[in-house]
Amino acid sequence: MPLYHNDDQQMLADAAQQFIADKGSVAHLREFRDKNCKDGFGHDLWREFGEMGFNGILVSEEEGGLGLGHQEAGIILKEIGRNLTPSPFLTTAIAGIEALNAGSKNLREKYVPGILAGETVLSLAIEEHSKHRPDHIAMSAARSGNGFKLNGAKKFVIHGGSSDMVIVAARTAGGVNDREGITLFAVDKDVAGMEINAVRLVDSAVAAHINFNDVEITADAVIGEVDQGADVLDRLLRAGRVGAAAEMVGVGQGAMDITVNYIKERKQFGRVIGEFQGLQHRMSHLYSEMQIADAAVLKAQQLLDEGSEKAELMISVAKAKVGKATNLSVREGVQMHGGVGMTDEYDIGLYMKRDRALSEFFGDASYHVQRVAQIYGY
Amino acid sequence: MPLYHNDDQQMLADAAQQFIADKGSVAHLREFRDKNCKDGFGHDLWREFGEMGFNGILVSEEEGGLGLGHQEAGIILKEIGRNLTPSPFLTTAIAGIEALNAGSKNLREKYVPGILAGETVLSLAIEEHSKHRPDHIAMSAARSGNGFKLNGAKKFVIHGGSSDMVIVAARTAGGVNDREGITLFAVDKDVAGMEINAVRLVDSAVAAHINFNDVEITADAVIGEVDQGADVLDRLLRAGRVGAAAEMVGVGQGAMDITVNYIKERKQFGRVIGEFQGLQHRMSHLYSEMQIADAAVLKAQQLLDEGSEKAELMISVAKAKVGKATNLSVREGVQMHGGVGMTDEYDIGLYMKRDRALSEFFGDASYHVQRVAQIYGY
Amino acid sequence: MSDLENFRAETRAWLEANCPAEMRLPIKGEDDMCWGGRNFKFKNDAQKLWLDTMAQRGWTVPDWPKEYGGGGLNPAETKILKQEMASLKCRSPLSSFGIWMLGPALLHFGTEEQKKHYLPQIARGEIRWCQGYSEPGSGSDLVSLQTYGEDKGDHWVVNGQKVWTSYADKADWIFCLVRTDKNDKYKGISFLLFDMESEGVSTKPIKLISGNSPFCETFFDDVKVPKDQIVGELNRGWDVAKYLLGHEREMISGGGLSADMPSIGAAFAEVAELDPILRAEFAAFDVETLAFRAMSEKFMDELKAGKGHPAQPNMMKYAGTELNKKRHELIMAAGGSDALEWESEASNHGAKPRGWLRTKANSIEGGTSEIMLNVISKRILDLPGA
Amino acid sequence: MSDLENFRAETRAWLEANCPAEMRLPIKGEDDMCWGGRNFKFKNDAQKLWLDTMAQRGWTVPDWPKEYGGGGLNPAETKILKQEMASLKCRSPLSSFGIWMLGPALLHFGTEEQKKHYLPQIARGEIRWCQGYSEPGSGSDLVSLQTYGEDKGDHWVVNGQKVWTSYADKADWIFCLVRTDKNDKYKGISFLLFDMESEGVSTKPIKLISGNSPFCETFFDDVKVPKDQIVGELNRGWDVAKYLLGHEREMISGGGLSADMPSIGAAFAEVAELDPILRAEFAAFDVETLAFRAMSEKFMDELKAGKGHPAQPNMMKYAGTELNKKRHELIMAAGGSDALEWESEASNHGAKPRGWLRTKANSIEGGTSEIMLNVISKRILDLPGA
Repeated sequence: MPLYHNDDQQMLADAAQQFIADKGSVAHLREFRDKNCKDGFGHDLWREFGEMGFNGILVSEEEGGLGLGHQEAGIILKEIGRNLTPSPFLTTAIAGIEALNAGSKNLREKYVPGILAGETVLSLAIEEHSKHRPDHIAMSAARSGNGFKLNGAKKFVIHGGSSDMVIVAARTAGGVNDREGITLFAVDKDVAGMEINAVRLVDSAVAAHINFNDVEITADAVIGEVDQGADVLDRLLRAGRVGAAAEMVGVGQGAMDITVNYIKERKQFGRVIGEFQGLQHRMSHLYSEMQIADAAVLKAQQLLDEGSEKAELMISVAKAKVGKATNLSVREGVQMHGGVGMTDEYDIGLYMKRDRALSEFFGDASYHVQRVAQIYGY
Repeated sequence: MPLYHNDDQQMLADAAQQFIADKGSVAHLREFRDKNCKDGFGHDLWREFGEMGFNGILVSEEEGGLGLGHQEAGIILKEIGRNLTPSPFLTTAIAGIEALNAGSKNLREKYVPGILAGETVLSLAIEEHSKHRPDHIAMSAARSGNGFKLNGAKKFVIHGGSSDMVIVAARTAGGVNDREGITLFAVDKDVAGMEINAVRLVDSAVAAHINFNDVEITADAVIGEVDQGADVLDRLLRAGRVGAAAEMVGVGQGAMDITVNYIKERKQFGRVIGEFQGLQHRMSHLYSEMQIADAAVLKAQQLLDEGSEKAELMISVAKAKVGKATNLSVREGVQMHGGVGMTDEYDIGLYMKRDRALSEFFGDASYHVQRVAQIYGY
Repeated sequence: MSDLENFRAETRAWLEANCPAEMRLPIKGEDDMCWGGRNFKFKNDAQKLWLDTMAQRGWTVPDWPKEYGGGGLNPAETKILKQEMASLKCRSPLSSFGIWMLGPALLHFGTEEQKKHYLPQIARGEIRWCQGYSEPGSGSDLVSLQTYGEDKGDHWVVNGQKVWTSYADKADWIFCLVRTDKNDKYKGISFLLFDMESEGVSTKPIKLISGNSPFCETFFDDVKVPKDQIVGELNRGWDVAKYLLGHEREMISGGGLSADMPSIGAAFAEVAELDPILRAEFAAFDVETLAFRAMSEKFMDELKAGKGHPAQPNMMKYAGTELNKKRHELIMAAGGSDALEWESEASNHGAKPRGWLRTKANSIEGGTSEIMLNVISKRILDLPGA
Repeated sequence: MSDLENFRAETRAWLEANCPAEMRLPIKGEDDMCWGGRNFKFKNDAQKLWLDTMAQRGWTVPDWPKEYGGGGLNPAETKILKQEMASLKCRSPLSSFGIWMLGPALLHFGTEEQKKHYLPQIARGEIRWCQGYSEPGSGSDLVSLQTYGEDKGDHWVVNGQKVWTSYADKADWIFCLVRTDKNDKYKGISFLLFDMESEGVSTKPIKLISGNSPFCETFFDDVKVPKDQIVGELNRGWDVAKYLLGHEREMISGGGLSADMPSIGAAFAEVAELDPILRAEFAAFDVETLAFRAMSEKFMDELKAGKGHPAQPNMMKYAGTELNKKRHELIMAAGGSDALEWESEASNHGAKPRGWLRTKANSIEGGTSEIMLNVISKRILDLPGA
């Protein structure tokens, strides 16, 4: 398969570009931020995502979705990134759906229709540390009657305060670092004993700390097999990582584009500052970095769609590379904007904030560089 | 003490600058290289170093030296670096002398006068690996009669083929990684069982691989105490590391200077290329890096001269920082010279080669960055 | 005991006796500092007492002459006072652009009358100053400023707009660059002082990406400025501004150093243990930090001795601000998702991300990194056309 | 089985049957490759046999038309041939600037006579070519070249000097940019071909920092060049050169990729274990390598499909060459003192340091990194004045 978008993908990209620029622009983010919206995103837009069919990209056609793959998911995410659209798309329609795709038909019947319609929102309770450590799970899920009793704490649960269902990674057996003994659960929002503390993040998204105090859940809530949740979690992580990387490509490209435009207009010393070679060379270098990051993400998506065993490696390459490139893009962006780049009035600062949040989501560049070394065995 | 050269030091610097530019310029290096000199340096110049008094900088006044310190040593080394002078100064008059300063009066009486006169050359057999690992010593020195019998192999012994005495770190007790049990020996060149294979290095210096096959030496040859050589070795290493760093500052500054001059003359597109802001900003950044590296080296020298316990940390900072800055300087130098930078006719390539050799000598930037982390305990 | 040793002992004893306990607690942020001025609300009695006590002794500006409200200390004594204050953790009694910026310019360029009038008020924290340099059209290109002062005999009438005026909404007076001759780009600028309560002055805070608003847009609409409120000669305000900018860059370049910059790797040892790649970045950064601290020490020592290249502050400003930005990138990385929190109690209302975003201005304000690099190219490396 | 599957099977069988065993061993360096030409000394019989066998089938230039000595394969077949050769480790039968550079230009700009005359000789490896572009005064600024061809009716008389002519001392013919009109910087250049044995041609090898001399200075002293040896129109040689440069950059940018770039960390796992800081650099570099390989794949796929920005080869050239330089810096670091050896047997006569130094030219030859960045600024980012 050639490494560029085919005609169908390009059509999707065109549609997504127009739709999201229209409905989910930076102005949309500012609106939700400034009214201090407690959810951090707009439910109306989420329903419109559903109407556009975006939410069914990773859902099979039999179940009412489009039956497409991560390349198509990435097309939507890139536009979300480019416009800084606040949206539960990544947690719900990408990472969440991928976990459910590994779960029972019952679970899918319960949640998927709502997701397709843009009614249901999922969140992911997979982190117990401030840094990404999905293989370190202390939270316990003890057998209790026919079900389980959850105890422990999760953090960095994006949309955790406004989701209808939380996917929770807990331990049904083994020690904190064991792969065996992890189980994933679909926990509904109104269950007793779940204490949710929502906090606003730097990029205006809202995440939650969730404490589970003897939360009782039935065996139906298990996603996949008991004790074998690591496979499901890996599937969720692959989708989430490559998805976050795609969104970051959009953030980096968006930041670069507004910066290029700015330096074409801003005058100093009687010249447009984009004429200065010092800035030109830096922008050209940035362009090169963003192109490479974009290609790495596309390759990772393709390998994942193909079910290649190399996908794991390339996903970490993609998240690491785009982490560095997009960080460069927002730093150069603010610096080249000069004083106005520091003001809330200009958008570039918002790109810097989103970059920071996305870089931590599903593991930062350091984490994935380390992972590449581990996969290579050194 | 203020962190700049005092008047005496400035006078020494002026004298050294003139003398070394005159007698030990890059033309001098080319001469010795092109005639394929087996020693890799000139004995006449070494004697002149002696006459100038340079070789006695770290030797006490009672013993005929100047009784000065590492700041003064660094002044000479910086000029050696700036001119790429091939010289046994660092191994002999700095690192070697520092080891002898921890040894017996007998040993000093045996070797120091020759060093002061520029007759004697020392080399250092402290490496057994291709990367700097002075704390990993496998070479054995077994008790044998009143003396010791050396067995093992050393490498990267600069001037090892032309030195009158080799300082050898060997193990009289303990395992390869033990601090206790290391002993340093002064081994004369003509001793039986020492097999020396000299190899020319990228920078035209000549180093040796030395195999020790039942080399018999007397107890007089021990520098310091038996089994307690680690302290002597540390002293040698501190002097060698900060000395190599000082030499590298000279290499980096020299490379920068010729590059600045070149871009002021070379024309392209009808303009001197030094007018292009793309190059200007890179040169200014390099200037800043070299200034900081220079200050770090000076600080390390001062702390070492003061006997501060912070010297160890700052020496590693200095070697690491100058390693990065000088590497940047030679890389930028070759690139900005363009095609001619690739030719042997221009000097900038010689700076790149010397930088490479010096960066490995006494541990490269990675080694010393790691050491900083270790000293800080993380 | 030498005189200096005596001075140190006495100073320490005096500080111990006179510095209120509250004024020896760490400062929590800019809001927690004493800025002085007509409308300043002291956080507590201790803050006012400490300002008054120190001002009375001339120690808000220890190295200024006594006749202008200073302490009359020589450089060695001034250094000892700073060391003793640091060692006892005494807060600075007064944070003031008057002290940091205008004062040195007045001492150098002011008339005797101006010095006697303004300096003691600055020393006592009675006037809070702001700086009117930048304009919307003139960022790095300061001399392109458009604010115009029309000559009306005994006064000028000033019209125009400034931007990035720090705390203009809280300041009492402004020192301001105003064009007084439209024909010469450099030699047509004058350095004027005037009251922010003058008719025709208005301010509008600028909201920053950190969520704070320390800067304003400031508008002048027919503002009358008496002729005796000029510092330096008519149309030679650029000389004063350059003097001040140099001072500011020294201050900014020195800024990172006086502050303690401990090992970032040691501070985040737990993260370093889990993440060997980040650990390597920490270690590389510790090397950069320690090397830069050596450079700062060298720079300061050379400055005191009148050595060093006069354009060196530009290099220090460049290197120091880029380093500080990198430092905060690493602090954010070390903090992980905790450091993303913007409003929570646990995050002290987003102290880390707000502090991180604040540092992005380091390499813009007081001369951008690009301008610093230009200056190095031109004045130190002597590159053509720089 | 589809046609392509058939083709693959047949090709593989043919290669297995016809590629001599010696020609399936790894190449040790440029000296070990087959460069062809009048004076080429084959390393062994296998090398000659392999060239002849492949040339006979048209597979030294598989995608050229059959009438010009090519294989007449379509892009899909060409790719399969390359894949099968790679998988069987068959060496390229012929390394040739004629194939890489002049051939594509002749196919595009040459007359039918020229194509029929030169291309088959190139395909059979009978003429070794060198390129006469750069001059001492014109590095990045190629069009400032001074070599002049004076019009003498049926021929030109060429005088001047070229530099960086690869293997000019071993080449049979040169393709050369010559000024034929002094009044127009761009439109006064012609693209001429001539025999290096012509009277008045002399060469002088340039000694490089790697110790090797693959390049020459080349001097023209009243060299006669017949008029039918021009490619493209008179005074429009710049069009040919630009076409060729674009091709060269594509080749250079593609160069790193076809070559296998395995994990540098895995290759030096022992060093990585001892030095966690270097390990972090290896890992970061592996990320860069794999990301760039994805970019290369994308670039090639887009090229084949006629997609992608026409200036993209400049970006690839920039990124690819900088990456390769960094790779060799890391190889040197991994090698430690062993990699410093310049002449020893153990070091294969300094293969590592010489290879490392050679890579420093990557970002200079074929357009410097700075020129590449300029082109990106101008043609892709559309920045003013770039």
